Amino acid sequence: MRTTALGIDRAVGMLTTMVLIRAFEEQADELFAQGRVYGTMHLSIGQEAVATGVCAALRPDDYILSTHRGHGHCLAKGADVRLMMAEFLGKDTGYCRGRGGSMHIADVSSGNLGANGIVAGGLPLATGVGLSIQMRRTEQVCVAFFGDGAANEGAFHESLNLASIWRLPVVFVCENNQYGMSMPVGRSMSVERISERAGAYGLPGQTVDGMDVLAVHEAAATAVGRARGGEGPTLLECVTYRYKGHSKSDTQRYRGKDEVDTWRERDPIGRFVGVLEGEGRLAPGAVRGLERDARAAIEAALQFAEASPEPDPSTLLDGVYAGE
Amino acid sequence: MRTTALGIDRAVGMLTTMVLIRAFEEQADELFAQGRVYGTMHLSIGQEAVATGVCAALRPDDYILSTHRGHGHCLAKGADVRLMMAEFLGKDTGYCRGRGGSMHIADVSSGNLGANGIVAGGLPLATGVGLSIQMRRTEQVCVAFFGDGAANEGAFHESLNLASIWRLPVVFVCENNQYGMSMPVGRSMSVERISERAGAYGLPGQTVDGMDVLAVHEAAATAVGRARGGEGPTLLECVTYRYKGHSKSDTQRYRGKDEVDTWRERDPIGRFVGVLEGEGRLAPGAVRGLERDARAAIEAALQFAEASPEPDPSTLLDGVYAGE
Amino acid sequence: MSRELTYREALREALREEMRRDDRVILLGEDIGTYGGAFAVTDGLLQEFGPERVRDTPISEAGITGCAIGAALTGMRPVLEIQFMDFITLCMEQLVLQAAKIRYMFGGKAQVPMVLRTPAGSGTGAAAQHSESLEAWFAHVPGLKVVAPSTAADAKGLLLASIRDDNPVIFVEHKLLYKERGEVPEGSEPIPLGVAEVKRAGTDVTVIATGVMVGRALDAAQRVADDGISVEVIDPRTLRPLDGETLIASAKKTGRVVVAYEGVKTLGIGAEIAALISESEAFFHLDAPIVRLGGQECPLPYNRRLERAAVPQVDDIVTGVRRVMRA
Amino acid sequence: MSRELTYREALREALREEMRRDDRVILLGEDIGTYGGAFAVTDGLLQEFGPERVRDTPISEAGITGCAIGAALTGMRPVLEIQFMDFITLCMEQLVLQAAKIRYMFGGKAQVPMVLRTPAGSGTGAAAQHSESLEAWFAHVPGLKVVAPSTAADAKGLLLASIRDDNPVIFVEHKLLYKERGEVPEGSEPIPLGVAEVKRAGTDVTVIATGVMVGRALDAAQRVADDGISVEVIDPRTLRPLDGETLIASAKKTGRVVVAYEGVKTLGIGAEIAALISESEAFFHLDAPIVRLGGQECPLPYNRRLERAAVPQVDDIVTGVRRVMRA
Ligand SMILES: Cc1ncc(C[n+]2csc(CCOP(=O)(O)OP(=O)(O)O)c2C)c(N)n1
Ligand SMILES: Cc1ncc(C[n+]2csc(CCOP(=O)(O)OP(=O)(O)O)c2C)c(N)n1
Ligand SMILES: [Mg+2]
Ligand SMILES: [Mg+2]
Repeated sequence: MRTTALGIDRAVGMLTTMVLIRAFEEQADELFAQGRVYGTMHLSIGQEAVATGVCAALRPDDYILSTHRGHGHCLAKGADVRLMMAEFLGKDTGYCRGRGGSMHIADVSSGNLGANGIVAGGLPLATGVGLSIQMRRTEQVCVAFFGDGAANEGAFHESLNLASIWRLPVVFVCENNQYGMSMPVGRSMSVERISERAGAYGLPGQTVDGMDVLAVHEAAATAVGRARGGEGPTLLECVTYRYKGHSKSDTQRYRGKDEVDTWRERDPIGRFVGVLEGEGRLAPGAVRGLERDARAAIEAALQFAEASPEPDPSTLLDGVYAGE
Repeated sequence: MRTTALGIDRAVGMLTTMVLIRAFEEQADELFAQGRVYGTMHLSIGQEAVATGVCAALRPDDYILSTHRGHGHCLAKGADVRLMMAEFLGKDTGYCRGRGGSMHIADVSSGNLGANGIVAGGLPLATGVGLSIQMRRTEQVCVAFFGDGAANEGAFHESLNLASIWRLPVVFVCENNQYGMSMPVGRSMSVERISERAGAYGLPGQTVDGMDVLAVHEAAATAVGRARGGEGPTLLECVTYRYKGHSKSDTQRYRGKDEVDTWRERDPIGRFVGVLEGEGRLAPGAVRGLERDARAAIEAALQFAEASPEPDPSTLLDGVYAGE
Repeated sequence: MSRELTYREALREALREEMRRDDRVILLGEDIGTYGGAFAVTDGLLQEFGPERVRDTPISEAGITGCAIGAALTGMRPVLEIQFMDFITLCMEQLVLQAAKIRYMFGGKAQVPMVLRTPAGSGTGAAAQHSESLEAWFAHVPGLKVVAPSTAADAKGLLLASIRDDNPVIFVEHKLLYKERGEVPEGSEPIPLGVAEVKRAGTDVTVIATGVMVGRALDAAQRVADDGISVEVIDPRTLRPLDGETLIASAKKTGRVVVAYEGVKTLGIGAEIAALISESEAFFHLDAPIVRLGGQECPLPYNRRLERAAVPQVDDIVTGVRRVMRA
Repeated sequence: MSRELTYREALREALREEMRRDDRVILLGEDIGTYGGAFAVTDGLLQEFGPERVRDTPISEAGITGCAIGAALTGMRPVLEIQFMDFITLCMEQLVLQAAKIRYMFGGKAQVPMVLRTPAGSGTGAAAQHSESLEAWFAHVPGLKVVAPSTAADAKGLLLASIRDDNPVIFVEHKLLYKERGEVPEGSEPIPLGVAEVKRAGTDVTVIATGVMVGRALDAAQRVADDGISVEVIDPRTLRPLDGETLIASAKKTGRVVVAYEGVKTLGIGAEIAALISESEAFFHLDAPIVRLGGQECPLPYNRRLERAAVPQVDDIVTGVRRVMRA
């Protein structure tokens, strides 16, 4: 892990993003624990390097399609944390006017075409976004995030095939966090690496350490470059881990605390701080400042959200149809 | 192509099957041309070696799941051609009492779990048949036939994955006849060989000459042996060609006559006859006798079918529900 | 000014005109290019618009549906052909959980302007997996619109309107109608969605019919006219949203209603139409129970006689009209 | 003899008893083993029956549905869990074109004895892609049966009957009911499919309610009883085939009908119930239009207040009953 290839601003920018994602997730976790949030949610603590490294390789007008575990993608793609928190709390000021909630936060203006409650549900959409880019000749790129579990859905197969034969500007980013809910990846498929599946579509596939933001970023930049250059899609597998349960109701019977602890030792934030400090590009302890800033931003967002009105039930039918 | 590994009876048996399939298909073609059949159908002329070579490797109690282009599979698995012809003509004496027709002929008693009107529709079913075999511990095997076009359906992906992780006794036989309706296989996917897709599931994949019944049979026997021995599924691609249009309404704009003629030179029946004659295992011209027998059998079947009654409209609702 | 076209030609003309008018309109589907479409609707369009805009797809119904949605979400106006309506069963997640909901889930901040065209119905001997009439499923889904033309003129005008609509539209064509001819006005005039049409005015009984049943209802109306029964035939044309006003007004006027549709009777579109009229003020004007004539409660059989028996024919509508007159 | 169980426990008991009784009964689904099921219905069954019979699957809804069908076709009796009813959109081809039709297409020479269990409904803040009530789609499909229990006792008895049935059964559970307690008889007594139950007898108005609406209808009945309105509450329990006889008899008796269901109003199960009653001889006994209370015409929103407003609540049923009494 070396930052040399990156300017110091971008490196610190990525660290800032990771710290912000973690702060958001921790706040979300706390709000749930306090009974202040309705429904369920899926936290990405431990996986910050993937969202961050990938989105850092994108232009503001590039697109992403996110997943149920999408808070990190949303922030990394440039969401306003206040509007995001408001949506998380179901407020009328939120990105989706409180209709979406955690599982459907979208911010079309920053290129985030939505979290998705359906495992692999965003992959077919990504082919269409890619086709649209190709036909509009805008040289944008579309990134589709999905999990290890999603790689067993038919939608994965159809989407990668379609993107391949039409050389669409799509990067398929698999966040292999070792489990689809309770199902260990080793029991749900017979390949060592999910990236091996790229071969079935004649596509390049690559597996990187998803706890290493620089490795993720480098691989993503290459894949995005290919896509933008008209060379077609890539399957990029990022090996990572979720520290928290799958969702709020998960008692985690399927794994031991040891396993979680082992992964925590490779924490993507801690490691990246270590690298930056080791290279003398971050003053020792300076990360505390970033964390404070992140918490302050989250705090302000929370205040904004809590002060915001709930949607009025009389607006229930708003937005079902366009042009009404 | 050598028959040595096979007894002469089995070799001639396979030839007989191929000849019968062709005779059936030619009769079907003629009946349509004469306006004596309702609806549509899909002929397998040119592909006889696949159905024959594969089914010759099966036990009578093994299962197959067939496709829209299923006449050959049905005959090769041991259907009674009279009941089959009656179904083809929608008669009450047919396998499905006239409810199914060409696209749904099934004969559960000979292990044929049905043609299928849905491309790749039989593949998920095959996993269940495999699971049932595995749990009942009967050492049966299930073969799922499908086309090159079907290999792009999500069902292909989910089914091969499921069969792989559970080591189900299923052989996936892809009849790559170069086209999915009008779509050339080279435009619908980016791999040279469909069997390469086996790698995505950690499965063995093999491509054989589907115009060579002995090659098909040998590969199928190996795959069936693996399945029966508990070693799990295989993806077997048989490279073949359909001489006729996709269905009755196909004007074949997507290919030239030359291409068809080139493939016809490799005719699976002609080649196999040549081998048997060359080895002195079939008297020169003896195939004429087989052809005559086949035509006679088809003729008798046609008479049976035509003499059979149509289903009575008052029985329309029979068989919707079990136990009524 | 108008000229005679087949339903198929009318559809093709609508596609061609919209593609000429608007670069964002593209076609996706299996065998729609060289082959010209399984029912020849797109025949010739590849030649005019090229393979970028008339795009043959692999056999991946869910994938290509998502592809259309994603393209629609980012500025295109795709028209997707699903080769037989039966295969739409493979697209349900993308259509119902994505296309229909994206706008709402996003707080109204996005739109999915796409059309999914698909041939439905029985009568061609295609058996249980190629004869479905599943429009009622989609009419149950907020966020979708559902259109089902019964004439060449409606085919053209409604397809124009569907392509210009900013919402996902399920456009249900009927296989038996493709070859039917009818007068079609010149020019590119859309027929607004959500508006029923009185296909024949009458005073004694209202027959509400959709798709292929409209022609059968008109034949039945002609037959019973000889007995002095005056039938009003209405085609809702759009099945979601239903033009309740027109249907209810006619029911109030005649006091007797027959609904004819090809989908399975139970929970077919006629269930909604009957329920809608029964809960409206027309209830107080009804002189007889509403008669529903829908598909029989079975998969579509291959055999021609069985197949005919499985869906309402002209005779059945005549019988239904007589029954509602007697009550 | 009976004891109190939760709806969830009652379901689990049915599964356990059938698995003990019949080796051919196996469970398939995502996270049903170690995890015990997303809603804990199968909790503990892995321990008793082992991983062969309680089988965690990959996330491949279409594939595992086909797997259940293929197994059913060849001698097993699988019970498949689809984690949320929304995801059944991925299984439609296998369920509707295969499971429902195989027997018929094969001329009655095969059967597909399987159950697909799935949690439906809103009220948990799960938003638009985890709150669907799609039972009406399946009630439209010949070859399928559809069951929707509203109490712990029904949950057990109907699940026993569904597993023993030789047809594919869509078994719709409601998320809000899992924790509800009720008396459940000892023993493995199935409740026959296709039989409605009068949950409360009354004389002035019939409220036909399904799933979670049954409890709300009972609460509403209690509330209006104070005003001297006597409400009969009927739960069809099986949505295909509907027990028309019981529903029609009650409608004839009271002359006033309210139908309460959670699925989208248009073409939800209430459309069929209203149409069925309107076309029956009960028509002549109706004193008022049938009132349908269904889900609003929108995807399910996340926000709790909006979510509540999107489906009928006790207040709405009270209002509906008053409305039908006034007409
Ligand atoms: C089609 C579908 N099936 C099942 C679910 C329920 N579900 C939500 S997330 C999840 C696990 C997904 O695993 P993976 O793709 O690895 O993503 P992760 O949760 O690990 O981020 C499951 C089963 C769903 N939302 N959609
Ligand atoms: C799900 C589905 N999509 C489309 C079709 C229409 N269709 C029938 S056969 C066919 C081509 C299938 O190609 P392939 O799998 O290669 O089989 P082949 O016809 O060449 O034997 C198509 C598109 C169908 N029956 N089912
Ligand atoms: Mg995962
Ligand atoms: Mg083919």
